[in-house]
Amino acid sequence: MLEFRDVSASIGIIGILRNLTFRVETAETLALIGRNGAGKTTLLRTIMGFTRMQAGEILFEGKSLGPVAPPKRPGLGIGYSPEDRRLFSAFTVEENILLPADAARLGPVETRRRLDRVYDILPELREMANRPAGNVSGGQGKMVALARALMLGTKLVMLDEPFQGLAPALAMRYADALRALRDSDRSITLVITESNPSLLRGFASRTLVIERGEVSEGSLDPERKTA
Amino acid sequence: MNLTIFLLALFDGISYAALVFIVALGLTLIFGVMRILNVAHGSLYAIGAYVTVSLSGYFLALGFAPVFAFPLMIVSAALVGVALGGPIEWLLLRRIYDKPEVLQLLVTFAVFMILEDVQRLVWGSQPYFEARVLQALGNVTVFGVTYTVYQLILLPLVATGLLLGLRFFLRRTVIGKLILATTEDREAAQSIGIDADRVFLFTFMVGAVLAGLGGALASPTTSILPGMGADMIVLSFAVVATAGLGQIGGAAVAALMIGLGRSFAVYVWPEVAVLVPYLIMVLVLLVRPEGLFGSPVARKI
Amino acid sequence: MKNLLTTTMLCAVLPFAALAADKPETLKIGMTTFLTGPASVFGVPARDAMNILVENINSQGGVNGVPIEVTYIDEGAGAEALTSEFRRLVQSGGAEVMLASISSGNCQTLAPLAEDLKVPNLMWDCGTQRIFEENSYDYVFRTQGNATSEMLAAVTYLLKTNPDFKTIAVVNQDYAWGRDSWDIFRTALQVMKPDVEVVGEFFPKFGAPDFSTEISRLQALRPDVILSTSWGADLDTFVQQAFQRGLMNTSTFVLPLAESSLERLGSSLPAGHIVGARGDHYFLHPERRDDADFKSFMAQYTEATGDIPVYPVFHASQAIAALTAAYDKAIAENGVDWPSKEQLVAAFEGLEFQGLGRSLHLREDNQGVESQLMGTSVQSGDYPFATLENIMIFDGEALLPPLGEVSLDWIKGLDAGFADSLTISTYEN
Amino acid sequence: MSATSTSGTPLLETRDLVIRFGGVTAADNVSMQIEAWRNLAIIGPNGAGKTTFLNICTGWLKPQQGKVFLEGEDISALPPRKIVRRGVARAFQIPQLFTEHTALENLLISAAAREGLRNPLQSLHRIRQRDEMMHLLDLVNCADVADRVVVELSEGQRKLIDIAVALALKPRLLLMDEPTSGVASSQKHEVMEILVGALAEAGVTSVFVEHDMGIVSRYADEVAVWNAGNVQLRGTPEEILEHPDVIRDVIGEEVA
Amino acid sequence: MRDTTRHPTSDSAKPGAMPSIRAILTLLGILLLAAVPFIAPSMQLLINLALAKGLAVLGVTVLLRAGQVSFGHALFFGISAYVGAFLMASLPGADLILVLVAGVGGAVVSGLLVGLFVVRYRGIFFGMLNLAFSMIFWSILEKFYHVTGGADGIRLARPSVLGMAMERAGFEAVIFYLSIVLMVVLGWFTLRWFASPVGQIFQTIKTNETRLEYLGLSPRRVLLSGYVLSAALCGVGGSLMALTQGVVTPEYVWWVRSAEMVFIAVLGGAGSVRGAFIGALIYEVVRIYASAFAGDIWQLLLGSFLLVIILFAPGGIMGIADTLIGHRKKSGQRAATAEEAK
Repeated sequence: MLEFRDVSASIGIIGILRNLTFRVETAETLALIGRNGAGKTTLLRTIMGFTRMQAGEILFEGKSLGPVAPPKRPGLGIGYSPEDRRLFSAFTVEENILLPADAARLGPVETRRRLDRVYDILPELREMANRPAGNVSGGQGKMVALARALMLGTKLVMLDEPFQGLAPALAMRYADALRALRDSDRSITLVITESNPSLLRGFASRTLVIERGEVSEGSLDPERKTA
Repeated sequence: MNLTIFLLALFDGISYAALVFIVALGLTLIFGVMRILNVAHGSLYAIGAYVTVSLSGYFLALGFAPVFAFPLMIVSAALVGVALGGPIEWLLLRRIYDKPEVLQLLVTFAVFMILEDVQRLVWGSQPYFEARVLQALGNVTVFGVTYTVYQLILLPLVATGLLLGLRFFLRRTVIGKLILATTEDREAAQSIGIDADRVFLFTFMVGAVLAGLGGALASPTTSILPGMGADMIVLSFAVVATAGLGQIGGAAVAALMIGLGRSFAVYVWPEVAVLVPYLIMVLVLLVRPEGLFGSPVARKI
Repeated sequence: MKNLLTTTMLCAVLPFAALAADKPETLKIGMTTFLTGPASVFGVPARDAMNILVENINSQGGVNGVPIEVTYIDEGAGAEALTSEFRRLVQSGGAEVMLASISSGNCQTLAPLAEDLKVPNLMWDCGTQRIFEENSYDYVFRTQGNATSEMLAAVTYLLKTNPDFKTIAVVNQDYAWGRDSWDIFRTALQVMKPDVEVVGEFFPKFGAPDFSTEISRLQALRPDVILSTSWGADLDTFVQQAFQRGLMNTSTFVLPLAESSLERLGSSLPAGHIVGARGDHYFLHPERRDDADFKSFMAQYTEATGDIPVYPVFHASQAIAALTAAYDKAIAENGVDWPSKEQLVAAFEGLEFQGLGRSLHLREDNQGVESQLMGTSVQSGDYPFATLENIMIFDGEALLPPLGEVSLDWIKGLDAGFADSLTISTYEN
Repeated sequence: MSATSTSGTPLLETRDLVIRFGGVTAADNVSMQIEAWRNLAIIGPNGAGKTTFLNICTGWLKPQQGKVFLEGEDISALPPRKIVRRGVARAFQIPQLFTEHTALENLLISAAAREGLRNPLQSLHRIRQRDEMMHLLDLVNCADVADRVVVELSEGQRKLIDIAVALALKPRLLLMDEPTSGVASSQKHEVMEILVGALAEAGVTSVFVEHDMGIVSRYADEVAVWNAGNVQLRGTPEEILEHPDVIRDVIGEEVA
Repeated sequence: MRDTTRHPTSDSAKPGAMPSIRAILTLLGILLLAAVPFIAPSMQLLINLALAKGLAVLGVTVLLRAGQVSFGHALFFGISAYVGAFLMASLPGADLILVLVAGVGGAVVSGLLVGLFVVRYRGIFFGMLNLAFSMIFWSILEKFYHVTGGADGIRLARPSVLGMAMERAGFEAVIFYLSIVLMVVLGWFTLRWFASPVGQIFQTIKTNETRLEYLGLSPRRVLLSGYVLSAALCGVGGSLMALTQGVVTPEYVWWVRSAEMVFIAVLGGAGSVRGAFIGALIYEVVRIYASAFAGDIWQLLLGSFLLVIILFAPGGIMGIADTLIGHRKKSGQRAATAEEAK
């Protein structure tokens, strides 16, 4: 459903992605692992259109994303949760979750349906629906960002370093939510970047390692015993 | 100073503040959303006035009633927003959002310089005055002092209406919410499907319309001439900075402070009237660096 | 046919012309004027007038056969641009005479520069009386009156037409002209009518867009007379706002520069207010309006610009008249084809010349002696704006302090009898 | 450089620190003593107040109640720069570097700041401490990128340079916020190895916030467990990492 | 606030062939300027005014290096000029050196006082507050007419030079060469200062004040040091301008003049020392000729010129020049990176 063909991208003059070619199939859960600075975030941002491509083509469901302006991409069914949450602090938690629906001009019925689905997956958000988004903790913020991405992300959900900065207990709760998502919709495609692969063990269906702007198939086997 | 004089100074201050506020409103809206301090705002104000004078001069000469100038003011403001605001954002500002603040400011400064000459090329150097609409509304006499209904009643009403309307628009409508979200985080807004480019274009056009409307509303009260925008821009900068950049309600308070400060100065100590806006700005910022209503930016580490 | 004739004549004349080595191809002059900024309400009409005047002179053969070529410098472009361009024109642009300037500040900057560069400079519009009172110049001349003569005429006219007023307030622009003119006016008023009380002095900033607060204050003060020497948009705005709020019904306005705003003010200047023109400048000048040259120029000007001429147009005409008169005089006196710089400067001594108004002459201190015209506004219906009635034209000589005296000191020594000592011509309209 | 703390006065001591943001209590009566010559690790769940504690200790945040003492001197009211001048340096979770300067220049500036600024015409590159700074860069394994501008460097390299900049101040106490986050897991131990060595060599006491229990158990002399704005437990790594509360609240069952 | 160019430690100190081309061009430029009174005497005044303005622009350039932009630096330009004028009025025949020292001293003192206040602010607020201060001073100059001469300003009589009274021509030559000497000395000093630890630390205001604070330094004091330097440079420019013009007016302090200084700094190449002077020269020439040959639209021409520079050559004239002489600035690459790697 998502295909990279010879994609190169750079920030300033520094090349970040070099001739990437790979495919992600529908319903896959792809773990994108690699060290910091390897290009994981850039890869996701390139899909969203925030980093300009120098060469190549990204296909989403067989159609090139090139001509699609960045703000139109979420409308295709792509949800994106950035690494640093980036909630809108002027709004409440629920308003944050609803904003993508406003932007996409979904009708009230459809909006309600999607909101209920989000609350089913992340029930704890129901309780904090009316809290100002600026007032939630970092971990809770990650949950809200996930919920927000799910509003439009009906086909592809991309999560950038979802576990970073989460205490292990909270990280597990987050992983549970992802499993709930998985269970609620078998056809959804997930792309998750992570620098600590152990957190995705047993969850990702496939692993790509990104190193120096190039990808290779990998695995989530522990590289080193840590505890 | 007795009560009569106090009230007179109050009335003068309020009607002056109303006009300044309308202009400052557009400036602070644009800054709040786009983080651009638009020096050309003053030119848009001037052109709004010129267009109003030209249009109402033409239509009134055809025999229309003076109140017909009111719809013409709105038409002029809309023209300024669409015909100037739109292209400025679309052709120039859009290319420099990722550039340093200095360059953004200088681009608007360059536009200001260009528009100053454009005004002179189009309308010449002679001042215009077109006040029939103001005269049509008549006068009121308070304590033996005659005020025009236009300045004493209409302008403050319009200013209040715009303030409430804009607040409602931003907080209660979908477009308003999308603007607020884009204001806070442009890229995050794009990532949830908000077309930030369109939001910016729209916001800038609304800001330009407000500048034009300020000029249109000012036109019956003052001479329209080249250079009128330069003074207004400095004054509305002072209002906006005193209030806190991007603070819409705050701009109303700051405009009142500056308007009242100025009118009281004329009654008490006319020699300092011209200093008042800057003194207020410096004193306020001395105590509250982020402006009266601005909130300090917490530096995260 | 006419062209052929001219060409033939030129061919005939040219060999002789070539013999007179210093006769130039063109007489280059530079003129500083406001093309931008608020004072362009004066500068642009003056430039337009100058173009017409020069064209007229050139079409009649120029100055002793030499056509005049004017280069304009924008006073609105700032002092650096002004001074460097002034120098460039003199030092490498070949300008023989400079006409500078409108702004008194610029006159004070450029007069010493002209003196150092030894270029004849005609101060064609600036009003400050200080220049010749504080310094003496060999190369700098003023082809019109100055603030002293203008203000004394205004005070006298006010006293003659409104002998009984008790209180006065002033609203002047906050810069040298506004302050200086008020100093002269007040000083003269104090000696000529000591019982008048000054109830308010306002100096809103130059270019102020709003006088509402001042007007409220004036309505509370209710002075008999309100003086404003403002001009341009400031005057327009002040008068319009005062008119809108009925202030003009309760006080008599004295507006010594309002002649330049008559057309723009339209119906907002009601009858009964005193209007001056910085000299005897008025498109319906009672002594000149039937003169053929005057009429043809008015027609030319209105055709070219769509406006009626205002006083800077008259000032431009006086400057160019003085220039051509000086050349003609120098050529005649010295019997040369073209005067040297010294001959030209000498010719300016005591020069008599006539522009669109009455004839003028230069005093020994290089100050021009110019008649002053004052009148009272009336909405006669002949024009869509106010015209003047009860016009007085004051002979200029007596309005200036004697040579070597400083205006303010001289005025302090005057008394109530001064008004009666003046030579005044009165006209119904 | 010696950092001996005599007569039993702790190097850094806090008494009853309280700070609240909105409704959240980020520091709840924190009283803590940090002894010289030790490496203290701070662990705890997100939002427990660990970074806030470092912010208070360095004067970045002013406590609403309580005091901070450096070798007995009350530094609660001092701004960060004055605390730094007393020998407390800090490295950050997000590296705080001069992004338009090179790695070496960042260190040179640090050295110049330490030495005071005198001659306005001497080039920064010619200051006496240049060799010393090159050595420090070498120590954190970044000598090869000395002349690269910081924006071009990887997150991991920036973390290391951030620490080196702090070390260049020759502090007595170094506070570090997640020194190995952003460093690839394969290199974390290598980095810590170098770092702990350098600290020992310079005689620097360190406090570091860390999520990686492997790092904590290996490099900390002592561990403080933070929860809900206060120290919940304190002890040796062995004691702490076995503690059931810690396992439940911090480490999580899976890893255990 | 970020800047388009990341400035090298020193404009000239890098080894290699290309900088030497730069050095030669710089030297040639200075010699060419020095020859102006002989080869193009009618340009002398214009160039002198441009040099005076260039020194003021250099002051603005200093602040740009810290990422700060002042829309009120004409304040110091004007203060220095007025100090000179008042001095000459109260001490007729005072010496040129005294006028210059007093003027710059006035600028430094006022820079310190205003600086103590404005260094608490950054970005737009910094710019606006500077604007407010300059407007207050401007209003005072206009308002206290009997002291300051109001809008017409006051004359600055020609001072003596080392005790000698001078004619206009001789005096202008002195001022002209003095301007060139000051340009070279102060330009060199500023370059060295940028490269020095103080100057380098000053420039970190642009990128990370948190780290600065954690190096034990006060960002405000650091900014203040550069602020006073910038005020002093503006003061030198203001004094030279006043001496050249022989008159000072409130227009010296008007906000458009401050904006013009920023304009020239960006035109020349924001942050570049040579750019400040080259920008000022080009600006003055364009402005004079535009106002002479297109009197009605000189603002339009200048505005368009500025737009073209910002949109198509953000490195300013120095950026274009570097491209032309093949001086590939590594810093340019750094800048692009800094720009986008947020």
